[in-house]
Amino acid sequence: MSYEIKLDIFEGPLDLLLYLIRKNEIDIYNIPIALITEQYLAYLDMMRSLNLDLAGEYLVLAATLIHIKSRLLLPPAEDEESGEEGQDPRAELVRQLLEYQTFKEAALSLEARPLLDRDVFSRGATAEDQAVAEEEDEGEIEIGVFELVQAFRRIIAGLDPSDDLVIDTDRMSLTERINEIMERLTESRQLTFTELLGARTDRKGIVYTFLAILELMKLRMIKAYQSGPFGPIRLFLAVEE
Amino acid sequence: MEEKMAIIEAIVFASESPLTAERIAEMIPDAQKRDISAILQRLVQEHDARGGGFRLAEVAGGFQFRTREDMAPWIRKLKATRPSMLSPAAIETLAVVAYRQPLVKSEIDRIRGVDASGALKGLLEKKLVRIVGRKDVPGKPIIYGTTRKFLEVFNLRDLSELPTLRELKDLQE
Amino acid sequence: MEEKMAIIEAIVFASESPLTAERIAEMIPDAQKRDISAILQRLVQEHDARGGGFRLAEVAGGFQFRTREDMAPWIRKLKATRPSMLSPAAIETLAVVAYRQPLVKSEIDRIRGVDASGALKGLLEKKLVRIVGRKDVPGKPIIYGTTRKFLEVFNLRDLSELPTLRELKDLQE
Repeated sequence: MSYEIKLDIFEGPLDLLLYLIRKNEIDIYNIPIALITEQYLAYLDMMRSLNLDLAGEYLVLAATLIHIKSRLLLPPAEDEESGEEGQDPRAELVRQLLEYQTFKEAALSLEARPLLDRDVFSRGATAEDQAVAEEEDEGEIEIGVFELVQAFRRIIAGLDPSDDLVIDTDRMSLTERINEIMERLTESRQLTFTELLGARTDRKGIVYTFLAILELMKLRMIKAYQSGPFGPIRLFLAVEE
Repeated sequence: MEEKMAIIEAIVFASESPLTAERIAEMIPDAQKRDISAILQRLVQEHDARGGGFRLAEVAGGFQFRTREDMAPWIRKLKATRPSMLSPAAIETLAVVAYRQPLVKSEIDRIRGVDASGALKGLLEKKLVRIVGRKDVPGKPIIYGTTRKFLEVFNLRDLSELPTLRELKDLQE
Repeated sequence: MEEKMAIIEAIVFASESPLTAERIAEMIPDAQKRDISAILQRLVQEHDARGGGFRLAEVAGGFQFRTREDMAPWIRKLKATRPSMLSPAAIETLAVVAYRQPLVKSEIDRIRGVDASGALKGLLEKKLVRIVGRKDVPGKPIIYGTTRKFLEVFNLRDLSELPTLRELKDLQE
């Protein structure tokens, strides 16, 4: 059966739907929903019977198809209150299919380009090139933030899980504030809490600044003094340079 | 050949990645970027006119010597190893990123109708896609875009060399 | 240029090591070793006559394209101005500093399981890591953090733009 060959090469429910439309030589702007839904569900059954992993998205689209089918069975909506001229219930699905089809076309045109190391080749690296590369440390690589977070994950994978390793954007915002405070204290030796706040008078700015100061005190990196209740809080580097 | 032209040719030839006129200008003290661009164009023409086994190609905003496309069957014989190919899911995902960048992952998922996590991770590891930043909306999702290596591998001068989505759509009618 | 000559030129150009006429003959079925040797000699002459930045050189019993000897000073400049890259040890150290800052060296050593002195020194020189301050405990250990340049190099507006471990994990699915 040609079915089996096709099954594992669908890139998702939209792909399967496009395949059925093409197979039945259907006009994409006028999809016979009953027919397509029936064939679509038959494919899902077959995939299940073959124990193929069925991504949840396939079921979501099945539900959408059934919903559209039921809406088409109802008499044309007389939505005079909303002023809408009873839109074709298939419209959104058609739009989605057309968009996906365009990107499938884009993928094909990308694939058809002359690819480096498949269709075109650059000069082979010579022994000299390799010598130069080795001189500057073993196998250096160019990196972006993705490589950085991957490296971090690799390292901590081997650590004691009880380590406090929760890293989220809030924590990094706090770190950002800590660095700023240390930079400013290194420049001016002492600062008051108000001076540190500067223009940051929003709630988030105040909270982060306060938390950053607590963290720095805990780390014994700064010292804080207050001349009396409600007096200005003065901050100093714990260790003078 | 004029000396300055030979120097530029040597530098481009020796480089492992495409070189821009700007970078070459940094290496040749008394040269203007404009002159270098003009010389590079003359070199492109000269090599095309020679009709040899390789040509000077304009890729990723720079210049690199590359074999002629029709020489591929012969080079493949030389290189015993098969190049690692991208899966259809990876190419689809790459196409969406290339045309819609900068974009967040949920947008890719929506267009393709499936979760793009695996494909996206593979493209990040292959350095064809990169993290560009975060979007300023609740949850601050990561924004993705294509890399310079994407242009190099797909033999593109820049992104504008890709056919437009409209052109691709017309192709289907 | 004659087709067979272009093919041979392409093969030699793409090869990573010098190629002999015998090796090339294996790749071109209907070619005689003698013809190939003759073509290689003609290619050598043609490139010498062009006087470009590179030539076809006969080395170690084979043929290879190489830059002209007198171009060496320029090639050295090219290699010297390569975009700076990081070793795996440096990336690991930088990752630990970026995500766990502010922290002391002993903490980096503990997390990485090896002494980070060398990597840390390199990162300080590249100005990706800086001394943030000292801790007021015995020994007054130095505390490290990332720099503004780190943000620039990684194209980040601020540290909260760094991807989190959760986000990375979400891509593994």
